Amino acid sequence: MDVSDRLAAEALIVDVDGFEGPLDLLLTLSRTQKVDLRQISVLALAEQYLAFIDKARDLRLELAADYLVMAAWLAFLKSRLLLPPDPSEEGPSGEELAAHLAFQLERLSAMRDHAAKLMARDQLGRDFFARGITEDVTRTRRVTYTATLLDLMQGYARIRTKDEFRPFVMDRDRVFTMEEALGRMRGLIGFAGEWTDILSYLPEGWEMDPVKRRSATASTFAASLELAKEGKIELRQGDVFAPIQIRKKDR
Amino acid sequence: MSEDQTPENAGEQPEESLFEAPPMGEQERMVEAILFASAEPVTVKELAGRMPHGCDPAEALVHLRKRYEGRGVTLIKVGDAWAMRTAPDLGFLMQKETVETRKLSRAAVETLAIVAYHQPVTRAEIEEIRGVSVSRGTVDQLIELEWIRFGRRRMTPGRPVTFVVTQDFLDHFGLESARDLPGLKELRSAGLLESRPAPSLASDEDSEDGDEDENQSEMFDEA
Amino acid sequence: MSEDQTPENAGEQPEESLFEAPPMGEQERMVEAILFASAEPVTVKELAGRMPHGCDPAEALVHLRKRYEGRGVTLIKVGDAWAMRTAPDLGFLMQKETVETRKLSRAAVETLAIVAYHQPVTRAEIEEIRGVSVSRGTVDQLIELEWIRFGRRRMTPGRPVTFVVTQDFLDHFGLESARDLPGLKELRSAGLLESRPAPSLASDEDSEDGDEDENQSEMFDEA
Repeated sequence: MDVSDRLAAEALIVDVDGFEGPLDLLLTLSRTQKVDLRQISVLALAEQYLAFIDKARDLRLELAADYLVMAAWLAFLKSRLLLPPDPSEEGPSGEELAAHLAFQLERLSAMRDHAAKLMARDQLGRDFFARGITEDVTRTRRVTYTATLLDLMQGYARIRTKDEFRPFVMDRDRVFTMEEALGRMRGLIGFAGEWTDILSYLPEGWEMDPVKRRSATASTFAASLELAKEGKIELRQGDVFAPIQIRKKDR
Repeated sequence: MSEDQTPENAGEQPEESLFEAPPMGEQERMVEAILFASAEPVTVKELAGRMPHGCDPAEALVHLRKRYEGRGVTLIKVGDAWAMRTAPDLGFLMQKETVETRKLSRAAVETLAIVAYHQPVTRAEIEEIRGVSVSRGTVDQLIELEWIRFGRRRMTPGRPVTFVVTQDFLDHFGLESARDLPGLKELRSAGLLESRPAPSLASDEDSEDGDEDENQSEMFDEA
Repeated sequence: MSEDQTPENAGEQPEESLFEAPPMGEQERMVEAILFASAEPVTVKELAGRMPHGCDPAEALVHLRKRYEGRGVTLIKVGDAWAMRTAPDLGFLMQKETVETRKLSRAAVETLAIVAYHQPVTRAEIEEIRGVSVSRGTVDQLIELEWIRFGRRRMTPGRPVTFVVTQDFLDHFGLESARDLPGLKELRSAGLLESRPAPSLASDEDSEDGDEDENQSEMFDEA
């Protein structure tokens, strides 16, 4: 390594942090060769780099691991480039490795140049401008609702199906259930020794209103059938539409 | 262009004499670019301040205004400032109407169905049939859709309003009249009504739409 | 206009059949108004969506572009969209409008250029080119600026994500497409955009190289 190389390396040693990695450092070092990157002497570059690393170590600068890895690799490359090729050795030749390094440097350099070209272009908001007063598109949203005849009919069917259960849930006040009739008749039947019209068993207040009367009649009739089945009463009807009579059945 | 500069003016603004003002075509371009990019209307004075010395933005504005006559964009004066705006007749392009189709809610469908089958029907009757109260929004929505409208007031205490379906309703659902709506029997035979006969009650759920009491008494009559 | 309408058509597509497309001069005005009103580039499809049925915005754009040639405001193409922008030579008038942009770091500028010229490119490839790891902040900054975005995953082991430049990037740098990047052709013919694999060493000299090799094989697959 000659004096000028050393001087160049010294000038660079000021701030290792200023480099963005070993490739960047190599690219900067390569500039001292003042040749096209395709003609660069990778051997000389490797030596420059190794000198730089040595110097940095002398100054006890902390070097990131990748700088040292690169140094090791370049030392290896250097040995390959200097020694005559060993035919028994496998892998790429020193020249191939050197060519790839040169390619990497050229590519990095090219990307730098083109990054600069890109940034030198006219830029929006700096050299050319968009409309200052934009008129926003007002978005009006109109919602239309759809329903088909089928929806309509199904909706109606749903309600009407619900209606069928209403007497049990909603209209209890006007329905005299069979359970109620049974309860009432079980209490009264003990006193019914003689044939009595079942209509006399209708609860109080259910005789006048036709709706209530019908409900109470039906449930009382049903209850009497139930009691007859249990063998508690006897049933008789003189004729079609004649009054139905019941009496207590004595065991 | 510089010929019309009077020496007095030149004396006041020394830069003027150093450079010739750009040709009017260029000045017009400048005014155009400034008005385009500016977030606010720009006064002539401000234009002059931003353009090279010796420019005559007032004249450039006259040319520019003429150039934009009848275009999609026009040059307008706002107070003593100038701005570019899209032509008023093209305002419709600045609106984007998105039509969204939604399915009518279940409450609305049911309310609509009740009006259709029972019209004229009061709100109280709708509530009685549905078994739940009808929200104002549901009725309003159906009125807005022009599927139901107010009918005659019922001649009962409180004279409640009734609802009936509209011609729009019939058109939308492809019906000649509300009487064409299928009855419950038809609904069932079409498989639209799940057959769920109430236990121990007579089978005539299909009794057409009378009121509830009638239905019940009918059922008992047949029992 | 409506005489030749068959009822069927009228029912199906009222807009299309009821009105003829406006004359081209009108369409040009419409495109002009829409582009003028928007700061963002507008695609032909969007234009067509906002203009009346039957319009041909692509043709209107050709006319409009010609009309604005050499004006203070010009019509430019950005990707598959169009925008109005002030002529770059008049930038000096716009100090007031200039937006101070955060200065990009050297790493960010280089990363941006690498994405633009090599896209789609993986993070490993960017690192291979720069010879240094890419910090998360750098990529985040470029994504935040909406100049780069994630592209498709590379179909190689590990399925790494790729980065590509955005329409905003093209818009910002006044590029019609990424093909118009300065010096792209030269870079390509010089072979500098190829991903050339490092000659692999027979033995693992150091473990760090192991990663490197993998990255390169990805680039290999691309080539």
